[in-house]
Amino acid sequence: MTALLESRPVADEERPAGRVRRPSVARRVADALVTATGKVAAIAVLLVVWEVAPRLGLVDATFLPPFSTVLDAWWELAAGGQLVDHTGASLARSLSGFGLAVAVAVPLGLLIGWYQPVATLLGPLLEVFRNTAALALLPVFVLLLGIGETSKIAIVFYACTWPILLNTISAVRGVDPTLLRLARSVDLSGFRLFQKVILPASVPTVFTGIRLAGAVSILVLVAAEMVGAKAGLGYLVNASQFNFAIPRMYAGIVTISAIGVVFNQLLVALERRFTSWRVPVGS
Amino acid sequence: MTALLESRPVADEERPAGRVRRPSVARRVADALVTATGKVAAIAVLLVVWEVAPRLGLVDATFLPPFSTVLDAWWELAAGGQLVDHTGASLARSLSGFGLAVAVAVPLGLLIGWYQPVATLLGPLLEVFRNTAALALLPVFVLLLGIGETSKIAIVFYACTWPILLNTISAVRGVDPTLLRLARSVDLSGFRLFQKVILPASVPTVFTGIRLAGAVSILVLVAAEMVGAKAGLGYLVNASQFNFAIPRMYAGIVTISAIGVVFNQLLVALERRFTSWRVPVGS
Amino acid sequence: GGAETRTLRYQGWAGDVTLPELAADLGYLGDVTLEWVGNTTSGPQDIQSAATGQVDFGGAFNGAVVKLKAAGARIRSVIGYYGSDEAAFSGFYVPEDSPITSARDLIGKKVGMNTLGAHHEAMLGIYLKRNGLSPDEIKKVEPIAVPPVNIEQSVRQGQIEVGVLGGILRDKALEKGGLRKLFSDFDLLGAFTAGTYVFTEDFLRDNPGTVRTFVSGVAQAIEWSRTTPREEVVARKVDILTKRGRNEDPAALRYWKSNGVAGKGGRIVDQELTLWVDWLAERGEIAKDQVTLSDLYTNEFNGVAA
Amino acid sequence: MSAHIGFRDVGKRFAVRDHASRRRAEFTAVQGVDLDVERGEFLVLVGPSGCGKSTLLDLLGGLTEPSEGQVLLDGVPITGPGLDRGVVFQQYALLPWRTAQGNVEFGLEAAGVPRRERAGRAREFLDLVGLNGFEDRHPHQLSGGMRQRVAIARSLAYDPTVLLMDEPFAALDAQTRESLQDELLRIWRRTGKTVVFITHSIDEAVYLGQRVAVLTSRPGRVKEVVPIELGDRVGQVDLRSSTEFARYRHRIWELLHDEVSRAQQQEKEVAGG
Amino acid sequence: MSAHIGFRDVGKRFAVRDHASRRRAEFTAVQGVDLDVERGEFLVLVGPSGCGKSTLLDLLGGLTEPSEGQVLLDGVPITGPGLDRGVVFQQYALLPWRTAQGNVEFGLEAAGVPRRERAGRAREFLDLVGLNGFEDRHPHQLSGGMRQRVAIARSLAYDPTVLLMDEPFAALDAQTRESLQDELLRIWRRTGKTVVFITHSIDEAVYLGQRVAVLTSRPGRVKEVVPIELGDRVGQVDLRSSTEFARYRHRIWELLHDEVSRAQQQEKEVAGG
Ligand SMILES: Nc1ncnc2c1ncn2[C@@H]1O[C@H](COP(=O)(O)OP(=O)(O)OP(=O)(O)O)[C@@H](O)[C@H]1O
Ligand SMILES: Nc1ncnc2c1ncn2[C@@H]1O[C@H](COP(=O)(O)OP(=O)(O)OP(=O)(O)O)[C@@H](O)[C@H]1O
Ligand SMILES: O=C([O-])O
Ligand SMILES: [Mg+2]
Ligand SMILES: [Mg+2]
Repeated sequence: MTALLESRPVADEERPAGRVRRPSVARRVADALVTATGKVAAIAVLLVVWEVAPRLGLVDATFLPPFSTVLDAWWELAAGGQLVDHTGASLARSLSGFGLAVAVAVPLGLLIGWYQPVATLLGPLLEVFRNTAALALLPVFVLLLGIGETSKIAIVFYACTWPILLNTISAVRGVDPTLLRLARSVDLSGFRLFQKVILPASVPTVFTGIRLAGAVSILVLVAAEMVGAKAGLGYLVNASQFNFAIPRMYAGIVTISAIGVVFNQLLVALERRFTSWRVPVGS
Repeated sequence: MTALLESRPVADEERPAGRVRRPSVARRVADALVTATGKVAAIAVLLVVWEVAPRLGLVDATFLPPFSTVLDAWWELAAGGQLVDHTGASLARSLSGFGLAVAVAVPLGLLIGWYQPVATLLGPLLEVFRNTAALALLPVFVLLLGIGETSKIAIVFYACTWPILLNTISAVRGVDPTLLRLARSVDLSGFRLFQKVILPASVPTVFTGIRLAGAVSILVLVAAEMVGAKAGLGYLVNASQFNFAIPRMYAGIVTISAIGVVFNQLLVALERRFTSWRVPVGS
Repeated sequence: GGAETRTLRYQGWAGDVTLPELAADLGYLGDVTLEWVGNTTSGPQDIQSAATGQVDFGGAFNGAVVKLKAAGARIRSVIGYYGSDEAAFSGFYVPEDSPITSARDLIGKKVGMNTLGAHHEAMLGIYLKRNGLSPDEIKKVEPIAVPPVNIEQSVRQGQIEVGVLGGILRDKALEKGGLRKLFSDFDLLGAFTAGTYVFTEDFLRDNPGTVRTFVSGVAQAIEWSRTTPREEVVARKVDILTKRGRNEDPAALRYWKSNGVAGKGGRIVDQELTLWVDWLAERGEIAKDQVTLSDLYTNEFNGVAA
Repeated sequence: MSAHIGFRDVGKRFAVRDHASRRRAEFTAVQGVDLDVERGEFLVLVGPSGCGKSTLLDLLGGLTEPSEGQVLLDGVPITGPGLDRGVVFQQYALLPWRTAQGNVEFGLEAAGVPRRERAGRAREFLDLVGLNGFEDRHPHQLSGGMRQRVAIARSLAYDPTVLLMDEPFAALDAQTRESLQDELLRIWRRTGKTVVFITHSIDEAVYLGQRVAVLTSRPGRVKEVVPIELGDRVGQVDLRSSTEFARYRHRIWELLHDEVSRAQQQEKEVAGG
Repeated sequence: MSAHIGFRDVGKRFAVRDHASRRRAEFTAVQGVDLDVERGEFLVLVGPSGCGKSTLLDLLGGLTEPSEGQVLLDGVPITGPGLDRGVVFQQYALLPWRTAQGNVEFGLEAAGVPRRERAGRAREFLDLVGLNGFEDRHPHQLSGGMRQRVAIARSLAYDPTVLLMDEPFAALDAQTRESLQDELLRIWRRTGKTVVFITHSIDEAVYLGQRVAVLTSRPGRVKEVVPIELGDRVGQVDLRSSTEFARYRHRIWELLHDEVSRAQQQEKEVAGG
């Protein structure tokens, strides 16, 4: 659950001062336990507060039921198989939209970051769209694309595009000029320049955008599934709220969050594979 | 209107091949014209399509009225002084939430990026929240913070935090290790290490996050002003949509987009001041 | 023209069994079948989908129908499907110990409701006007949008002085006690139909037979639920909901009391629409001559009411 | 036959910001450079730090353009980089995400060497620079001298006709340096490449160059081109101790000495247009 | 009095990935290093490329820790960096967002020099390294040698008691180099600093060092420490041509020669634990 932090490989020489040889097995197990405790500590505190506050009447239990009640509702949904249906429907939308966004925004970002004419031409248009709320565009999407899957995937796609695009552009502009000189000196051009220098050099920054987009792809479901949805976690949240099934609503929210966290973990793992060459930076 | 592209300073030696001395004045004016044309071309095409498609009946003019109709509605709102009210209310919320997010997420990101223990402790919690939809949390915000300005600003703050946080963390982890060795060699530590090395080195990547957040701060208004609002552009969009005041709705959307673009331009200008030392990268 | 379509695409409401769905289950729709394309959470969105041909019919409160018509959409109401009566109404609630007891007490106060510019705001306006407040005084009463799930709690916490509650929200709030009704739409206007189903003019022209079957079937269903014991209606609805397997929770259905439809078989009367035309014209949202009443609705497809 | 490489009255100015006025100013790095290099020649450039040696190499590599004059390759003005010219940069320029092997293969890929040949060829040249066993190290796992050797291996491996080398041996110990000097001479002799080589070591200049071009201090111009006639270096024993060698050494030392004094004098003044 | 700096049986291993097995392996960079440096001494380290010189300097600077043994400063094990030790890195390490002046001031800020004194002091040391007029240039606008001089100015300006210099003059032309050598000796003489200096130039080692430590090839150990007794260099005319100088020169050359041959032999084998 380290996601946001993508805990870096600690190289030997980066170990904190004062140790000479490898720490003993006991010490290492103890370290691991401390770390594990740290990792769950904050979450545990959150859950305890969530459980206790409504029970003590600090917040209205009707609107913020104790965590255990939400868990019950979650189990019920899970046992009834509904959770699987909702999750499946949502994931299909999220992943399609997200995949499309990666496929479009990374190449586009590379082009815009690199070719000034492309930036001049497309920049203003993209800038306007980037600053147009997906939520406000919901009716337009529905109008133009219908209320079926197309418009829902399009919204996910739309929302995921911007963080990837912006980070990719920024990554390209941040490539070490020395490496560009090298690439130019061997007359790399066009596609191969991107493939062999700009893309690998950009990977870390692009991935930050991709991970932001990964979260967005799940988050935007709540909006995307407001209209014409038959299933989905966003739909579950909306409908539960509408029907005053508060514990279910929270069960839906929690599931969305959990999926978001897992998805992010996967992206972090992928990122690590691609950036294993990076020199570890540590305190 | 180059925003997304933050057109970079073209250094002398980066000029395209084939020119020997400075181009003539006529040539430079011509160049500027071509660039300006390029910049507005895409937007112009969009507006023409928007004007013509409904008139030709390609889309339903009731729900996607021609641009000129939207412009009329916009003028009406502007002339009646309502636009100023809405814009003022929205800007106050957006800027407060955005400002708070910058103030919180940049230092937090620096800490998380640098201190593994902080990352271990806070990471999972932040990760969970990051993956919890602001829209789904709307009722929770209202529950805990009421329906006043606090909850609206909180939503903006919440949504703006993540891109800044993620980019800041990523920036810290990407600082050139050579510079860190330098900083450690002069025994910089704590605050001064951040101030003098990590922060300046991170500026470009952090700013990408800040610019994403800038857009988000405006975009999320549509959601934030669903609740307890009496004025604001998001409110205008929501209410108009609900009331089938379709041209007004688009007038609101267009205004939001325009403000987003302008805000972004300001951030780009700021970014440029902070990163003027960067070596220009060009095609 | 050619053969009429016998399949009607529509949007449902999660956790609810709508009248057309009930009619279909009761066998009142003959060879007309319903095709569920998904759920919606908003009446205006539903009729917009109908107007743009995403679905074949949609329902919303009559104010929205008037506004959509005024906006230029070629739609027409064919049958009423919900409204207010003594069982189904929207109440304006204050805390038990609130000093607010009359319309005049509302000056300078906040009234929370799920959406602005809709049914509830209109009811508030009519209430204030009927109780003698001047237009300037009325302007000082502050309607405010609050998500439905937050209304009760906002009233109790004093963030708003009045909250509008209906249906399950009202029942759940009243179960807990501590709230007092200031007035309701039923108190104000008596039983009346508040929302109607609409089709596009084109659809009505091309498929009159289908529409007739549909409208008459829904009308029959209205009458069936009016004359059948409440428990039986609820049981039937729960049964439908369970059978169709859309992953819904039947809990909310048990709070059903009445459709609130006033006219026999959902018959629409002038007054139900002129109310909104007048109100919207007064607010300057539409010009009075922007809609003609005869274009707004027709009962001609309603075999039960005609 | 005209010269292989020709500088014709070449000048290069950079835009800089003037401190006092905070306005854009121009800084002249090199000016009025005239120089010919024959095909297959080994030319060494020496000159005070900051006199414009790297700038001249950049111009030759097509990485920047002259503000004035022309740089010709076989009589045609250079308009951009090309695989015919290979550059060893003063600051190595290794791709941090590739291993030593991968960095050498980078040049081979660019040159279109078939995939199956690359690994072998990269290994061969890493061997040549004494990096056997370090093929899988990433740049940050190599010492300074090792990084420089990877960059050298890369430029040699893809076999350009013109080699442009900017202080390639600066980070090497004397012995490694001498052995790579001999290796470079052998390769040059065998392949007939044209080499333009920048160094700060007068010994190195005399040992390697057929001609040594001494540049003036800023703005750089060619002060004198000294032809070195020492015959085949690799064959001779202890050439560096010969009197002839010392004579050339002294000549270049003298030429440089004046320039460096001038440069140091100049640097006391404020830089500018 | 015990030694100012002491290496006690110091070893340093790095984690690397073994190519063949794709498993983590350990690579020994230096091993069993024993070496003392007196307070105020000028010690030069020479050794084949990749033998571990920079690693030893990192250990002294507190930038990395020994895998074995101890590095002592005044008898206390070094646990981290400190302002008492100033490092000139092999790769300059300039902050790209600061000007030359700003980079020199960086060290002064770290050392807590009052704001109003910094500008003057930075300018003074930029002057010293011959960069008058270039104060406002950013690193990418400077030549390789100029960048190195900025790094040197930075380390001198904030006046640490121990100077750790990793090939600081490698990118400089011979004349600039000689004048900075003299400057460094003068500063050293005047301030009584302890200097540990890495170089690849035997001449430079003999000219600067009171003692020259010759390292073996990987894993680096101290092969021999040669005391140089040439008296005060700066006063003498053409010291480099004296026979004594040549004798030291030759001695170190011999010591190195074997090592480099060994190193080259080693590098033919596969690197590893
Ligand atoms: N991008 C640039 N902007 C401004 N000035 C520059 C730029 N690049 C180089 N210069 C200046 O041009 C001059 C020549 O630089 P160059 O790198 O060619 O010198 P050099 O002879 O290679 O020096 P060294 O031996 O120190 O590497 C220097 O004074 C340098 O400051
Ligand atoms: N982070 C690291 N990971 C793995 N190996 C390393 C690392 N740093 C250095 N080494 C290895 O340790 C050995 C010594 O490196 P070091 O940089 O100390 O050599 P050096 O004597 O300074 O060489 P040079 O004269 O070429 O700069 C080298 O073989 C190098 O490959
Ligand atoms: O939500 C309405 O039914 O209007
Ligand atoms: Mg140079
Ligand atoms: Mg080294």
